[in-house]
Amino acid sequence: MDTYVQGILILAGINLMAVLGLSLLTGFTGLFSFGHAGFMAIGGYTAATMTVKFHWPFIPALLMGGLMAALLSVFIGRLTLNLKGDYFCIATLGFGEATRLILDNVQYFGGARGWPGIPNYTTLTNVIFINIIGIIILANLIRSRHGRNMIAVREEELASQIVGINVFKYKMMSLMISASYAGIAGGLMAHYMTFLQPKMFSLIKSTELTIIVIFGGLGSISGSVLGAVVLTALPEVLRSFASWRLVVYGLAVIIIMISRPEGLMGGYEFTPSSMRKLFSRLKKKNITAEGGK
Amino acid sequence: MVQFLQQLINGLSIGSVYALMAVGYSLVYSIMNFSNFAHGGVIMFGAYFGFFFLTLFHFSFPVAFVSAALCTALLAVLIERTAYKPLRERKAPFLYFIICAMGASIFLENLVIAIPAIGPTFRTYPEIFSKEPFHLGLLTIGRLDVLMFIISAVCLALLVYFIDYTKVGKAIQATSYNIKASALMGINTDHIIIIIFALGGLFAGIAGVLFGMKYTVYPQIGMITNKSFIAAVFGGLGSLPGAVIGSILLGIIETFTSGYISSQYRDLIAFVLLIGILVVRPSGLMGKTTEDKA
Amino acid sequence: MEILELKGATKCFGGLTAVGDVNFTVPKGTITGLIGPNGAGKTTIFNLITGVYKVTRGNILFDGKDIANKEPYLIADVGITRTFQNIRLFKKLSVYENILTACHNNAKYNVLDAVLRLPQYKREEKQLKEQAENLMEIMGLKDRRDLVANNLPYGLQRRLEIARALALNPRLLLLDEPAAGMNPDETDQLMHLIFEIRKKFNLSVLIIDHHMDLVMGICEKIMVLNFGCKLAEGTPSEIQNNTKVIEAYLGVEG
Amino acid sequence: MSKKITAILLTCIMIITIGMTGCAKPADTAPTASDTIKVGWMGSLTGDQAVWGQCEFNTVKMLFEEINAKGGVLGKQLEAIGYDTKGDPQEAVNVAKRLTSQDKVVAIIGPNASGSAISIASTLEQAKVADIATVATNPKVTVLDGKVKPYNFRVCFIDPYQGAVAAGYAADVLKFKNAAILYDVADDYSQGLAEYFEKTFIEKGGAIVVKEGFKGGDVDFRPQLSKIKAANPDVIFMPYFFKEVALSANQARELGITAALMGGDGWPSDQLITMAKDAVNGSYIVNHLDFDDPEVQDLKTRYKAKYNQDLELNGFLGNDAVLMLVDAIQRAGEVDSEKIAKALETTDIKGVTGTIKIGKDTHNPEGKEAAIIKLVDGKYVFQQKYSPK
Repeated sequence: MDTYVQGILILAGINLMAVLGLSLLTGFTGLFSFGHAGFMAIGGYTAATMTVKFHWPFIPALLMGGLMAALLSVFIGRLTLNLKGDYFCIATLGFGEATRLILDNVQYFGGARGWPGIPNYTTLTNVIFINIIGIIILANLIRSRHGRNMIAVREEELASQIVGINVFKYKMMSLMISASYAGIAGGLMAHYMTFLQPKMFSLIKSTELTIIVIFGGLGSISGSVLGAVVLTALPEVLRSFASWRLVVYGLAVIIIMISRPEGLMGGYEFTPSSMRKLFSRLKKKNITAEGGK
Repeated sequence: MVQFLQQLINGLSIGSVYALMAVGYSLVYSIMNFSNFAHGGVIMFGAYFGFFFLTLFHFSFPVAFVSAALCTALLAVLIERTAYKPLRERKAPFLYFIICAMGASIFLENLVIAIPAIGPTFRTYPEIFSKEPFHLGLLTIGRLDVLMFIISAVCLALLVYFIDYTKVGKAIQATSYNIKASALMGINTDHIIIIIFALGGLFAGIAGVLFGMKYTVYPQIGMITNKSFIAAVFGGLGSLPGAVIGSILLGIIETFTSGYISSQYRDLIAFVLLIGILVVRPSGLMGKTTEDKA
Repeated sequence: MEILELKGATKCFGGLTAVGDVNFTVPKGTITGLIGPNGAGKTTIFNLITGVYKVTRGNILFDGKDIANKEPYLIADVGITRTFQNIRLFKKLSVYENILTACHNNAKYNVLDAVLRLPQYKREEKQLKEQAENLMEIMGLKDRRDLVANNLPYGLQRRLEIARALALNPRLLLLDEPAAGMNPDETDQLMHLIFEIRKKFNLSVLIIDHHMDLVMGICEKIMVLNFGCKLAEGTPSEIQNNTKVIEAYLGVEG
Repeated sequence: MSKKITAILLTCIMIITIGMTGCAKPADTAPTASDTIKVGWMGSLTGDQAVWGQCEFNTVKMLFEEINAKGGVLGKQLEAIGYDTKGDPQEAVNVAKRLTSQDKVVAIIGPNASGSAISIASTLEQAKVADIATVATNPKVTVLDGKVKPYNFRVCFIDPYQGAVAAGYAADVLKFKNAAILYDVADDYSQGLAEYFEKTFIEKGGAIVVKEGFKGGDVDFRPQLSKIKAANPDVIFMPYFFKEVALSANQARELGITAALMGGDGWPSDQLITMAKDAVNGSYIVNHLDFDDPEVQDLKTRYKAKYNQDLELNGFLGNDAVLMLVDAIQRAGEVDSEKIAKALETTDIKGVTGTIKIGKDTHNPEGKEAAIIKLVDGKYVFQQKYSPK
């Protein structure tokens, strides 16, 4: 595999890590965030500080990045989680932009000029490894009472309260886990790019992540995986279109939203049992089709 | 004192630019309950329409002004028909609208860049009004600022009249209060939505032309409209007076932050205020509050 | 012995008093009815009891303890749960998932147990599943196990909502118009079901409904509400013969 | 049900296509590699800096055509493969990887943004392909922590130098005592120049009376300018790009500020003149070259003839990057990316922006003098070559 394809896969993996977190928040808990690039930035700068200034090993540094993002999310969540629908959305948007603007002015991290010389620790192997762990954790969480409670919050907030679910607590838990995933993704990004610049974590990045989650299908982990790979690769496939590339991308987003709003997977999952079901149904269809002849 | 007054004038003038843009956000929000991020792209098109009408077709200024506004109204309706209507019919959650709107704004901005005849260069309006400002003692007020202030005021007054005193306007009010009930009461909500987008587009065109005249025309105008969106949130999304007051307030807060605190952190303070106001009063200064009924 | 007692409960929305100074009790183990014309404030009382609305004045005692103004999920924890007038199921989840979700408080494992699939998770998750299956059995929903809640027939949706409420092992169950939109046959079945679950789960029930046969048929005690105030209270036969109640319902002039 | 299957199929197809583009290309192009020399280009074709990126790429393509018409380099034809970076470092890494591992280019020209140029360093090192940055002026593009990056080069001077030139010229030649700075806080270039201008100006005994910031995308600078006016400086240093320069200069004059304006290589553009001719009259610019130099006229006319547009600053630097590369290929004697990188280290040629003699420890053009330009009645009038003492 040449470095280009490898590079895209690494990027897809980094995006996936952030998207997994966002998927828990958006797909499973029903909260929409436009500030996840902010959490990525926090994670990225923290992890880079740990490896560059304190000479920590890579994995603990990443975890530290995730932790810092989670801590910050507690603060943000306290303030904003009680907001309804798109007001929460707008508040996260404000948070994301504010994070970037602060980083633009922190000369310790190089300010807007960026921070070069971060060691290149991110490899395809460790990205895949971390993603697999991320997926397992998420899948296990979803299929526990805690995950079910989050889904209940998404489906019907009032009814969740009535069956004894502490809605605020589960929203917060979801936001925290989601932010720590984004933080780890930011750390991976820092050690892949070997360079950090606040510009990298703009509103566009947050939007991109949300688009991936919706494209893959809300409430489907396998959808997020597919979405991250396809949508990271799409702009690369379109690369030869030069300046028309983003025109096509914008158009594609609209078309996806209006033609397949449930996303690629539409809430279904690729699991061994679902695959078995799919195949058996396909077989049945074939048999009836043949019988019809 | 001079400094203070000058900053106040600066703030008012910036605020009135935001106000014209914010009205479009609020109009759409009042009916559709989502933040139409494609509005920035439409404003940008308005600026280009005005520019080309003036330079390429040599229209006189009033004609160019009006035709640009009509073109953007058409564009806004077109976007609604192609991008939002299918979602509306499917009763998609508001996020789909927002994502679709963002897709549309990426599309519009890059379309302008990709079309060779327009391209990424920025354009300058021919000088229609003298750039020489009025002087009041030590204070200066730009001619264009005064003009913009007047045009904004007149347009907003017309809009308020339209909404408060015409039949269509009343239907709009009813629809913004409760879209389902209005549909049951025999209001054609589909038409109302078209009218709302046309109005939003009209204001986008006006804002675009005035913006282009005052500053310049370039594909990334949409970026500045984010500020007007914040202004609309300040005032309370969906409320027209809120949008205007929020805009003026934001303009003044911004200038005083630059003038007396730190211009480096000006935008940061705007965002912190945004979060603050959402926490304290989510529906903004003048927004309508709704209580969830079980 | 009362399980629930409202003492001067009042709720105002702005200047409007939706519920004014209501006193009444639900005796332990009984089925109590709450009736009254539309807009009388019946659902508001449910919302006050379950903490959806904050009480403006007054106390709500559950088992002798004040529960007014607690968060809804805490009220659920002390053992009160309800159904809704306009059904509020987890629409996109299956019947089984709806019930399973509501069972959550009967397990104690934490997030770490879940993520690492520790023994406690496995043990308790098994119990939850058994409980959910068991409830489906009792409520006669077993054959619709994997159907998405939104696709259930109306009557079964109501039934599922009750099943979901029972998953909490409540001591007091509030039913908001459980028979709305049902035909006499279904109403009859529902009556039996309510009787049955009361016995099986050792419940007290407070019920709002417009079907007089249902209310009169199963309630041991009825309270009538009009314009947010208590109009009458008593046994079904007392209520049936109460002139004030008849006036309120029939609008007799005079 | 069928919808779901189509969706899954669609995804599979997409993944396969991606895989194909990944694997098939090198095999296709390998046999033709012997008679063409592939050179990569990267820069902004979309986004804020698209004007310059498009001009730069056009220049490179034009020069390659001309060279090819004259028989090419080492008897081989030059081929330019260019991709858009949107000015985004992440995109730049993708582009660098694509150029080096799939298109198998021997060297890369661009990008114009420092952030992009910095972030591709490790990719270049892995692939052993050299990059010649055009207007990436951040010192960290080529040198980091005192160590030179083996595959990063540039044709332009660097931020500290440019900032120092501006400050030195303002203090020593123009004898200004009090300076104000207005800069873009969210832009790396602007932050860099502001920082070094401030440092040098204070060293020279001047005072920075006020330093104000704005954020890229802003169009109204009157709040900051009002404050600057109150501080009454002799000169306002405006290290950002021409669009904002035009707007802020107009607004400064509108507010009655009479101080001289000064800027860096983000200024030169015809757009600036069209929009703010009177406002910027008498301003000073630190530039890479003198636009009226007889030696650059030929390039300007050729470009104008081909694209019917005026050549922007990036075009001149793109031209020099091409000259530098062609020279290196010729001296390397063969089309080998590592040998070309080695040859680039000993570059000593004359380009349109002056003598380009690459320093071995910095990979920057050493001793390249800046051209001071004064704007007089809408014309760029060359003042002198200047380098600070």
